[in-house]
This record gives sequence, structure tokens and C-alpha cells, in this order.
Amino acid sequence: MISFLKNNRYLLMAVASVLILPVALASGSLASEVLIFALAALGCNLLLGYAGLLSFGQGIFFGIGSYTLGILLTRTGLPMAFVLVLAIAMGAAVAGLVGWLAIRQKGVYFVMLTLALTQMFYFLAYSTPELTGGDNGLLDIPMPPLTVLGYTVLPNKTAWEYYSFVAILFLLAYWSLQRVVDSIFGRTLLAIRDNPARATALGYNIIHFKMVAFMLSGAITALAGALYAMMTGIAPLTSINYHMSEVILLVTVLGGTGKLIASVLGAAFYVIVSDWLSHLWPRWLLLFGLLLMAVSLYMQGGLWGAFKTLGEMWSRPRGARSEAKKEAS
Amino acid sequence: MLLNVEHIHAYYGQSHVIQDVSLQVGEGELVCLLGRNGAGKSTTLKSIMGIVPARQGRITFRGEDITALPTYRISGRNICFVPEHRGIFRLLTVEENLKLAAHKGSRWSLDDIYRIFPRLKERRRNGGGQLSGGEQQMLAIGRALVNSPELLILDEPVEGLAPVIVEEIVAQLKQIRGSGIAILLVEQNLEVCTQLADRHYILESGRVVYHGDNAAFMADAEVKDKYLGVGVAD
Amino acid sequence: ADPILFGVPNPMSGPFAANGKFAQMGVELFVEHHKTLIGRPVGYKILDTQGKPATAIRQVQDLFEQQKARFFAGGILSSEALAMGKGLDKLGGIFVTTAGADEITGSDCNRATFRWSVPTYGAIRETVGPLIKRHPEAKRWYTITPQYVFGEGLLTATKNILKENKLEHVGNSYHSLDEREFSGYLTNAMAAKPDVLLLLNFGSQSSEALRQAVSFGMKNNTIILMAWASGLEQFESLGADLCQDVYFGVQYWHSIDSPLNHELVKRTRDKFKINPNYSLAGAYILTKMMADGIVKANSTDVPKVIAAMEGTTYDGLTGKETIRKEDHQVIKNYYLLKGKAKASMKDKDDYCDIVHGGQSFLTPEQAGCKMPA
Amino acid sequence: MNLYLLQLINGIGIGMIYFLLAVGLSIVFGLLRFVNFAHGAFYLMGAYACYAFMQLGGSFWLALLFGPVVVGFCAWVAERLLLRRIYDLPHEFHILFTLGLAWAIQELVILYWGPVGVNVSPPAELNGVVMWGAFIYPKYRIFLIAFSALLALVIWLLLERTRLGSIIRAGSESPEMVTLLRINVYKIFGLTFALGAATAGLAGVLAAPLRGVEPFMGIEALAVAFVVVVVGGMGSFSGALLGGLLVGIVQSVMSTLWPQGASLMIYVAMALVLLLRPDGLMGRSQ
Amino acid sequence: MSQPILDARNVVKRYGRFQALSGVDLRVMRNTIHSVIGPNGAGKTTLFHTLTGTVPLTAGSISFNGKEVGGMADHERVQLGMARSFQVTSLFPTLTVRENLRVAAQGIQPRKALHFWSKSLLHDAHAELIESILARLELTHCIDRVSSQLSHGQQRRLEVGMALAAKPQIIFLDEPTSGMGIDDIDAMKAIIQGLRADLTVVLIEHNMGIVMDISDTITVMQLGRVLVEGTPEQVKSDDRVRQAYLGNMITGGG
Ligand SMILES: Nc1ncnc2c1ncn2[C@@H]1O[C@H](COP(=O)(O)OP(=O)(O)OP(=O)(O)O)[C@@H](O)[C@H]1O
Ligand SMILES: Nc1ncnc2c1ncn2[C@@H]1O[C@H](COP(=O)(O)OP(=O)(O)OP(=O)(O)O)[C@@H](O)[C@H]1O
Ligand SMILES: [Mg+2]
Ligand SMILES: [Mg+2]
Repeated sequence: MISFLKNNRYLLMAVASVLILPVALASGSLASEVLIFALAALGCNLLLGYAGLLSFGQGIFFGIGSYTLGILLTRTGLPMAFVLVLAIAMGAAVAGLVGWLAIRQKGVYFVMLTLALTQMFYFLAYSTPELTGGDNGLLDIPMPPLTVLGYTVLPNKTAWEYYSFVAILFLLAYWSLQRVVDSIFGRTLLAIRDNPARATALGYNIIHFKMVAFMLSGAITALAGALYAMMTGIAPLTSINYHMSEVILLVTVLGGTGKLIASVLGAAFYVIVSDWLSHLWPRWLLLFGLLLMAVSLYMQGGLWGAFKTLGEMWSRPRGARSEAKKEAS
Repeated sequence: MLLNVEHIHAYYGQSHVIQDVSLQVGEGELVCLLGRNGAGKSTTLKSIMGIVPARQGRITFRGEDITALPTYRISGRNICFVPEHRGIFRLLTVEENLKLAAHKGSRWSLDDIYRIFPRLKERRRNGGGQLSGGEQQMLAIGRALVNSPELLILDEPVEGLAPVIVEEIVAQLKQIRGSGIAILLVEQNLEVCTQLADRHYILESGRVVYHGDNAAFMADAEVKDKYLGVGVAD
Repeated sequence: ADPILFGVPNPMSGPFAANGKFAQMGVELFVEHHKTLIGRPVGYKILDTQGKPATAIRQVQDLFEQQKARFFAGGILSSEALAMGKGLDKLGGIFVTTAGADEITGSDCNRATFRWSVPTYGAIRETVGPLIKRHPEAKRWYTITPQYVFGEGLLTATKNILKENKLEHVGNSYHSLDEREFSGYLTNAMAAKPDVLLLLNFGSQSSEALRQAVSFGMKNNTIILMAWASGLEQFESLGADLCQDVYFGVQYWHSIDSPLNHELVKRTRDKFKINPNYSLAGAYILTKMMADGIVKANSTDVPKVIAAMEGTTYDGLTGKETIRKEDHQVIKNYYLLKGKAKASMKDKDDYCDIVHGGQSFLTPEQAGCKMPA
Repeated sequence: MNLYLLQLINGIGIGMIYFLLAVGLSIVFGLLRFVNFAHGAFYLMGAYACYAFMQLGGSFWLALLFGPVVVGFCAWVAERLLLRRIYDLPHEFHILFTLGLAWAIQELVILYWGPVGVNVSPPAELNGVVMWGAFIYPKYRIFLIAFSALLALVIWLLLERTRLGSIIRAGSESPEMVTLLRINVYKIFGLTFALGAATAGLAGVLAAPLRGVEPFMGIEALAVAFVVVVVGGMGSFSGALLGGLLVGIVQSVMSTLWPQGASLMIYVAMALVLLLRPDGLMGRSQ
Repeated sequence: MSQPILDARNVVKRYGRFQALSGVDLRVMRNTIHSVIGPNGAGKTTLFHTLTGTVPLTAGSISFNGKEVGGMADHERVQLGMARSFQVTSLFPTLTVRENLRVAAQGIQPRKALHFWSKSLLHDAHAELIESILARLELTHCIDRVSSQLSHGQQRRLEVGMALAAKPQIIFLDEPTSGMGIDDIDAMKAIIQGLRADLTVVLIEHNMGIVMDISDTITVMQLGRVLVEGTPEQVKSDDRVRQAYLGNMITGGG
């Protein structure tokens, strides 16, 4: 029993956060948004924390997810569950393409190339209005109930019903990803991140590994995009632009890389705080900017790191700091 | 005493790798620091240079306390350090590497260095990253010399060097010492040590376990066996 | 009685923050003037859409569900406005906007959405039309168009009116959504030797285009018309010298001679020490439209209010304004202004004179609105 | 005169502006290996500094002189107090920090000058246009080309011909080793960062009369600057110049060839360059 | 037995204008220890790089077990049974010693490592192999330490272990004893000698104590060319080699 708890403690934390959100938040759509951005951050975290790929292109996959779902739901009669699967597949496929273009680049070049590709896809989306609705965006995206073999499992009428739908998918995705990073693949990714030259000399074709990671990330991010489109009923340009990539990356680093659960923390923090601040003061970005600076200065473990540090300080005052440092590095 | 290290302790995170080390280097003296792998030799040197600052203890140079100084101040006192991994600037050419270090009032000019290590002269326009292991070591030493040392600190300077070069370097070290410059040397190669050193310190897991002058050390086979394991087949 | 809450979703942060800022003033003015409606206190809540449609929708949904707000006025950006209109139609609220996209009262029209601003057709008719009359000698027209739906609308309208008048459309340069450098397009334009340069983009883009056109000396031998200007705030950012002799098409201008406008200008000056600009005036009139509807219906029941608003004529900022029942488009004037020399400005905001004001609208059928019953 | 030739010349004009925008970024980027997303904000500061100077009745030339100094100084302070601590963290923290800084600066500008843009007109002596036959070009842009050319020369000398240059390169590789050579490398990093920011500020001042001055000009500028740096090769001075010209010309010629795609093509060009030459046109390979 | 396991002919490597290798021939026999020595910058490491595919050939051919591998990528050659250690220590700094070796062992079936769904393979995979290697290298006590926290010497030994973990037919060791304590050197010497039994060793080494004692064949390089090839005795007694390289044998005990 105890060991079960220990081995699955992160999964349990994820479950816990899913259960806490409805209690903590008044708005179902806000809660859903938290989980959706958590999903996106998970995808980014897989790349940054495990494959060592600092991708500025996550917005591409988010947008692709939104548009794929939007187009299919508005133009075809396909069942929603199936459309979701297609959106995910599409995300993986596009990630494959982007990866094929970008993966060979290292370090900062990779950042820049993904950033450029983000802009490219943005202009692409915006110059094909017949598909994407251009700058007006794709409208009238329905939020169909989840039906299995004819009868309705989830009506998705109210925001909270939709939240439960999102929550289930989120937990599924989280569990899978946790499994991936714990797999031999995940550990090998870490090795490749540490020292690609050595990994190659040991017989690994690192391109393959990065590609797989990239496509997994694309798939999960696309899922997030799709869910977001369904929630808001639209697929606007802003879901595929530079800013979306920026936000996903921020959320990830804010939460802390290398631990999946950290991304959930990051997403919750970003979504809730920015929503809250934006009601208080139109210039809320100022506060947020200062916050980001503070985090990068004092909490390289991200929120998760700080969280852990506190936990350790609480449990045993000595040496907690250095622990946190290790966590960060 | 030129350099005086008194009871320093150094850590990597939690791990307490230097535990109360004291050693002295006198004017124009060549002191050798020996010990098995992981004994703490490199770390001791790093502590002296302020790279891994000593948490306790005191380090003085010419009687002035340098324990708390930032590294560039310490090197500013004409203490030149050649680290284990050489620290060649790969983005700079061989010549730029030397020019960067060149310090007025140094006994050695660039030409002197090229005379000592002709290979460097051949590859002077190459990037530091394109040098072979040995060439990098030569460059590292050359760079230290043009930086006008009063105390020269070398961490395994002949590691991975061909015997001819080793000889060359040993000869150079003799000359340097002869010209009145003190040297603190970390070395695994006993032959080299005993050829050069006035005194020896032996480190064992972060502590000084032996200290004696060259004659005594050469005589004392038991110490070598005990701490350096020469000839022991256990 | 529980208060009537107006939701005011606008970009308060992000590149369109300016509009949000003034829109807030507009609503504020209205609300504190009418402290109560049908005997119930009136309040309003500012929502920051951050210029993101998705965020806009979420904010609106939350306010609708948690604070039972039913009446929403705002949405400067077409994409936001379309999204929020649709959203509120689903939820069962009312949304009144000043956004530009024709779809709002065209192909995407719905019962919840009302629009005060004149669509692209009218904007072109009431600016290009009078300009042709004033300058019969100007035969060659060149257009610079943002490559998106809104721009297309303006461009088509322009092409038609030019054809009708047998004028030559000597060229058009499309540019992308967030273009900042127009010298390339201007080089094209100048090569075509036009008599009129017609700018069909809006916001800071049109400002850039104009500024750079002037720097290329196009004022000297070309008439410049900015068909869709934002009015005062834009002129302030351009400065009098740039505006001089340039023609601007606007939805609103503070020197319009109508009772309500005089009242608004006076109150704005008293309270904020400024003249009302488009964003401020727009937000004001949007709120007023809904308030009138509520009073007329004497209820806050959404269907009733919608019914009350449909087809009414009221004294608006531009004189008599009518809410067309079929597509919820307000029938109002669109204005052509001409920039005047700094010397002849009576006060610091007196950038332009109104040279023409008039109405032209497509029929709901032509606009493509099939209002769901 | 042939339209494409016109566009080519105009492209060079734009290119020089982009060069100015990118060169500072490139220096900081390449030599300090530091991703500076706040570069656009420094550009923004420069533009508003110019506006402020003119408001205070100062001349454009004074702004041109002092604007960059002010920006550079602010950057230097920021570096001393904060940035310095995150150099050896991974890139994501550079991004996080500088993005935050950029937001903060932008919002502060809005707080002080408001969200509405303001206008700055070029100095009287540079108003108007020059004409060669069919070719009409604003005086101010010509001044700009000449000025940035001069600036290019100065910066090049500073980087390639001085000891400072090699110190910074060495420092970007291993600060520890540089300090072992009795050089206070961090002082020099600060200097370099300030220098980079100052050039951005200068670009801002120069851009003010050309483009409007508005709080969000920083973001677009940043995107372009990145493209230029990457196309040219990071840390490579000549790269920034070449990249700037390339991007400028592509954009200008495209606005005749395929106007809709002008912006798109910039990024396509960048992707292509990176695929063919991973380190950019002039980039030295790691 | 008679035909070589590795047969490199006329290997040329150019770095820009600089020619590091100008036509090197190397034949390595099965189950022998074949040392490559030579002054610094002779091109030994570069030769290794080309043989293992770390850098592409400029010209020449390399056949391994009669199969031409000159054009293959390095990771492909590993599948055929080639492994190497690096002159400059190259480990996975954030992984523990155990995992460094596990990853190394997994390298011969990299496809397996792509299974992002399988939890198996991970725990106690290759356990006994790892144990034995650590025992050989006397690193057993560090098994759960993060490799970046080992001392230089400890890291050098792990470096060799990484190469061994791939269970290669031929192993390239680039100065395995550089920076090691005297006692460790003897241990390493024994290890290498032990390897001869079940695989082929190509060794770059400056420590004559080792080279002369354990080599079957020695190739002496100079300025990117083969100077002399032969048994230790032949090499020792060759004058060209003497003045080119050995000097008076100051290093090591030789
Ligand atoms: N960066 C580090 N972090 C943590 N521990 C370290 C680090 N570097 C070295 N150590 C530990 O400190 C101890 C001393 O290391 P040091 O490098 O000083 O030994 P050494 O005498 O130089 O060994 P060698 O002769 O192999 O270089 C070793 O046990 C080593 O594991
Ligand atoms: N990437 C490179 N670019 C250019 N030249 C290089 C490069 N790598 C090595 N060289 C040159 O090739 C020659 C051989 O280098 P190599 O490392 O093979 O020598 P080595 O025999 O291993 O010497 P050592 O025993 O010191 O390691 C040297 O002169 C070196 O400067
Ligand atoms: Mg050491
Ligand atoms: Mg070598």
C-alpha cells in the first residue's frame, strides 16, 4: 500500500489537483483552462526537461489541434471522440514535420528555428481563410456530448460537465506521459540530453529519439489545443501565434522542468493569477513581468522547486537549500 | 613563506572533500602534491584560487589574506593556475590565447613560448579547439608563463603527454624554478615529482597524511607503498 | 431590486489597450449619469480580453454564469466581437459592438448581436463617393489593403464604386496582418503614378502607411484618403502636420452637430477634460442602446429587450439612428473629414473639418444576413 | 527606372535599419551566449527617449546623442544588479528573465506615456525627399543608411580589433578561466550588455521619426531582429549586416512580387538559410 | 584468424587546409592488443575518430570483419561491434554510474530503447554485466553516485567501462590511463590484458610501461603517417622511433 502510494505519488498529486480545482475556483471554464494549459505545458516539459529541446514552437501544435478539431466538427459529421483522435494524430504529424526541419539544430539555433517556424505557420493559417477563417478565426465550433455506442456518457452542457470531460483526458494523458518518462526511452532521453556525442558513440541515433519525443509532445499539445477550441467554440489566430508558444514555454519554465507535475503547478499559477490580476489592473503585465524575473533569479527549480524546498525546510531545516539547487540543476 | 595554507576545509555541496589541509610554499621552492585519485589534490588547488572557496581556514600570500578574494584578484597577485582540464579557449586562436594572458613584466615573451614549444608556433593560427590533447597542454603552460607568475600552480601538467614533451616540460619547470619562481605541482608521475620537488605533501581523502623533503621522501619506500601504492600488488 | 450589470469586454492590455481605456470612460459616463434603470441600480464590469478571442469568450461566460450579467457592450476587434456575439447568442445574452467586420451583421449575424458601426460598404460609399465629386480630375486610384476579410470588404466596395464612375484602379498592394514597413508597397504605388492613394488598413498600420507615404513626399502630388480612420486618438498619434490635407473616413467625430453628441462632449470635457473619441463615444452609445431597450421593454428579460431594440429609431450621436430589425445593423452616418493646417486649428483637438456625412447600406439580403428566428 | 531596381535600393534602406536593430542583439547573443528577449524593449526605450527629449525642447541630435546613453546606462544597471546572476543558467531562464524585463519596461512606458502612440517628426534639415529621375527617396532614410554604415564601421573596429573583443569571446566560453588570467570578466560582460542595449536604443531613436512611437513597437522589432541575427549567424558582426540586408531586400522585392507573402517569405528565407547553413551565413560553427 | 578483423587502407583526414592524417594503413588482428603510439598531434585520436566514425573520412577505406564501414555513421558501426573510449572524459554527468553503464549496454539494441511504453528493460537490465564491469574497475562503491561527482581518475575508469558495456568485438581505448594514480594504472593494465581473451583492443597510450608490456603489435605514428609497425621489441630497438618519440623513457616504469 505505502509503496503503491510512493511509486505513484505524482499521479496521485495530479488526481488531487484535478479534485481541488473545482473547490478552489468558481468558474468551470477557468478550471478547464488550467488543465488545458497544463496539458500543453506537459508536452513542452517533455521536450525541455527530458530531451533538452527548448522549443518555441509549441503554439504550432496547439493551433493545429484547435483548427483540426474545428474544421472537422464544423464540416463533417464525425463523432467527437474520433475527431479528438484525429486532432492528436495531426499534432503528431505536424510535429514530425517541424521536427524533421528543426531537430538537427542545437541549442539556441533550435530555439530560433522553432520560433521562425511558429511565425511561418501563423502566416500560413492567416493566409488560408477558407480553412481557418483567417483573422476572424474559425467560429461555431460545437461542444458535442461524449457518446459511446449511442448513449451519452458526458453531456458537456455546462462548464463543469466539460471540466470533468477535460479532467478525464488530462489524467489519462498525464498517466501515459509519466509512464513514458519512466520508461527506458525516458531515461535514454536524459542521457542524450546530457551528452549527445557520447550517446551517438554508444550506438544511439539521437535524431530518432528526439523525433519520437517531439511527436509525443506535438500530440499532447494538439490535444490541449483541440479541447481549448471546443471549450471556447472558436479557433482564432491567437491560438497559433508567437504569443501562444511564448505562454506555453513560460508556463513550463515557471512550473519547473524535469518533473511533470511541476507543469500542472505552473499552469494553475499562470492561468489563475493572470486572470485574477487582469481584473485588478490593466497594467497587470508589469507585475507578471517582475514575477518572471524573480523566478528566474531566485527559483530556478520553478514553483515546483520552491514548493519542494519549503517541504524540506519544514521536514528538516538543514541543507534544504542545496537540495533545491540540485533539483534545479 | 610565500603561500601559506592554514587548516582549510572545502565542500562540494554536502560532500566535505577537503578536511583541514595545511601546506606552505616558500620563495623559489617547488612543492609537489601527491595522492591517489579523488584524494582532493585538484580541489585543494581550486580552493587556493578561490574557485571552490574554503569555508573554513585561512590562505595567505606574501602574508596578505587572500581567502575571501574573488578569483581574478587572486590571479592578480601573480598566482598562475593551470587547471586539470587546461581551459584552452577553443574560440580563440593559439596566438590569441597567449596574447590574452600576456602580462607586462613577464620573463617570457610569446616568442620564448614558441621557442619552447615549436608545435604551437606551427599551429598559432588554429583555433584552440583544434589542438590535440598534448598541444593543448603545452598551450596551457605557455599561457601561464606569459602571465608573469610569482607562484605557478600546475594540476597534472604532463598528463597525456609524449615522453619527449614530458622531458621538455620537466626541463622547463627546472628552469622556471631556477629563475626563482615558486611552483606548486600536482602530479601522479613519481619520476617527475622526485626529479623536481624540494618537498612533498601527500593527500589522502582530503587530509595531509605525509610531508617531507625530497631526500626523505625518496628514501621512505614505505610511505610510497602506503599512500601511493607503487609496486604494491594488492 | 438586484442591479443591472453591464459587461464591458475590451482589450485593456495588449496592443489595443488604448481602445479599452477610452471605452471604459464611455461606459463610466453613461452609468453614473443613469444611476438606475426601470427602478434598478446600474453597474458595469470591465473585462480584459487581452485581445484574444478565446480569453474574451471565457471572461464573458464567467460573468454571465457567475454574476448573471446579460448585457454586454464592447469588442473592438472583429475576431473578438464575432466570437463573443456567437457565445452570447448560445448563452442567451445581448451583445452590442462597434467592431468592423461585415460578417457581424452579415453572414454571421445572430439575434444576440447588434452593431453600431457602419460596415465597409457604407464606409467606402460615403468617403470615396464624395471625394470623387470634390476631385473629378482624380482619375487614377491606388489602394493599399490589409490581406484579411475586413480589408477584402473595403477593397471590393472600392472596386465597384470605381467601376461605376469609370475611374481607373491602377493597382493594389496587399500586406499582411502585422506589417510595419510600407516603403516597399509605397514604392509600388508611386511607380503607378496615382492621383489618389487610398489606405484601406486601420489602426497603427494605417498610421504607419500614412506616415511613410508622407515621408515619401506623396502628399505633394497625390490625394491621400484613409477610409477607415479611428478618429481623434489616431490623429493625436499622427500629429497635425501629417494629418493636414489628408482625407479620413470616420464613424464618429466630436464636432458632429447633434443634441446627444453636444451633451456627450460637454460631459466628457467636464469629467475627463478631453474630447470624446471613437472608442469612448462608441462605448457610450452601445450602453445607451441597451439601456433604451431595457426601458422600452421595461424588463431585463433578454428576448423582450431584443424585441424592444429591433427596429427602433432614437436620437443618437450622429442624429437620428435606426436599429434595422432584419440584421441588427444600426443605420447611421459615416463621415468624411479633411485634415487642416496647424495654424487654422481652433483648439488642440481641432484636427479636421467634416466635409461630408451620409448613409449608405446594403440590404440585409445583400449583406448576407439570414437572421435565425 | 525598373521597379525591381527601386525595390532593391529600398530593400538596402530597410536592411540597414534591420542591421542596426540586430547588431546589438547579435553581440550580446553571440559573445555572451545570452538570449535577450528584452532587446526590443531597449529599442522601445530608445524611441520614447527620443520623444521625451523632443518634448523637453531638445533637438533630435541631442536625442541621438543621449538616448542611447540613457538606455545603455539602464541596461548596465540591470546587468549589474540582476542579469549577472543568471548568465550560467540554461537558456530558458534567460528567456524567462528577459521576457519579464521586456513586459515590465513596456508596461512602465504605457503607465507613463499612455497606450496611445505619439508622433516624432524628423529634424527640419532631414525633412522632405530627394529625387533622381523616377527614384524618389526620403532624405531621412538616406541619412539613416549613411549613419548606420558609419556606425557599422565603428562597432566592427571595436569587436575585431580590440583586446576587449577577444576577452569577451573567451569569457563567453569559460568565465572561470578568464578570471584565472586576472581579468574581471563580469565587468566586461556588463559593458558589452550595455553596449548592445545602447545600439538598440540608438535604433529606437533613429526609428522614431520613421515609424510611429508606440508602446508595442518593441515586439515586432524583436521578431525581425532575431531573424536577422539567425540568418546572419549569431555573434557574427558581418552576419548581422548581411542578414539585415538580405531580409530587407527579400521583404522589399517580395512586396512587388507577392505582397501577401512578404512577411511569410522572411521566415521561409530564414528557415532555408538555417537548413543549408545551420550556423547562419557568417556564423562560426561551434 | 589470419585475415584481420579491422583493415584500414590509405586513411586520409583533412581538417580544412590542415591534413591530420595522410594515408594511414592499419591492420588489426583478432584477439590482439594493438597499440598506436606517437608524439602529441601525430594523429592518433584523429585516426580513432575516423575508424569509429566520429568524424567522416576524407579518403580511404575501412573494412571491419570484411564489411566496408567507411561510409557508415558512428552509431551504425556500434551495432557491428565497435566501441570506443574518449581521450577527454565524456560521460552522462547527471546520471548515476549505474545508469551510465546501463545506457551504454543498451546501445547495441537502440531500437529497444525507443519503446516509450515498456517499463521492463529498465530495472535490473544488464545488472550482472554492470556489476562485473564495476568490479573490474573497482568502482562498485560509487555505483549510485552521480558521475559528475566522481574525481577525474574515477571518471577515467568509468569512461573505459562505458566502452566495455557495449560488449564489443573490438574496442578503441584512447589513453585510458591518463590522469590515473599509479596503483590504478596497474589495475587498468591488468584489465586491458584481460580483454585480449574475448575481444580485440586498439590502444592509444603514452605510458610505455603499459604499451611495451601488453602490446602484441605497436604502430608508431608521426605527423599523420605510420612511422614503424612491429612487436614491442622491434619498436623499442628502432632508432627512428627512439629519437622521434621515446626519449629516455621517463614516463611509466618501462
Ligand atoms: N564537482 C564535484 N562535485 C562533487 N564532488 C566532487 C566534484 N569534483 C570532485 N569531487 C569529489 O571530490 C573528491 C576530490 O576530487 P579531486 O578532483 O580534488 O581529486 P584529485 O585528487 O584531483 O583526483 P585526480 O587525481 O583523479 O584528479 C573526489 O572524491 C571527487 O569525487
Ligand atoms: N577539429 C580539428 N580541426 C583541425 N585540426 C585538428 C582538429 N582536431 C585535431 N586536429 C589536428 O590534428 C593533429 C592530430 O590531432 P590528434 O588529436 O589526433 O593528435 P594525437 O595523436 O591524439 O595527439 P595527443 O597524443 O596529444 O592526443 C593535431 O595537429 C591537431 O592539431
Ligand atoms: Mg585532480
Ligand atoms: Mg589524442
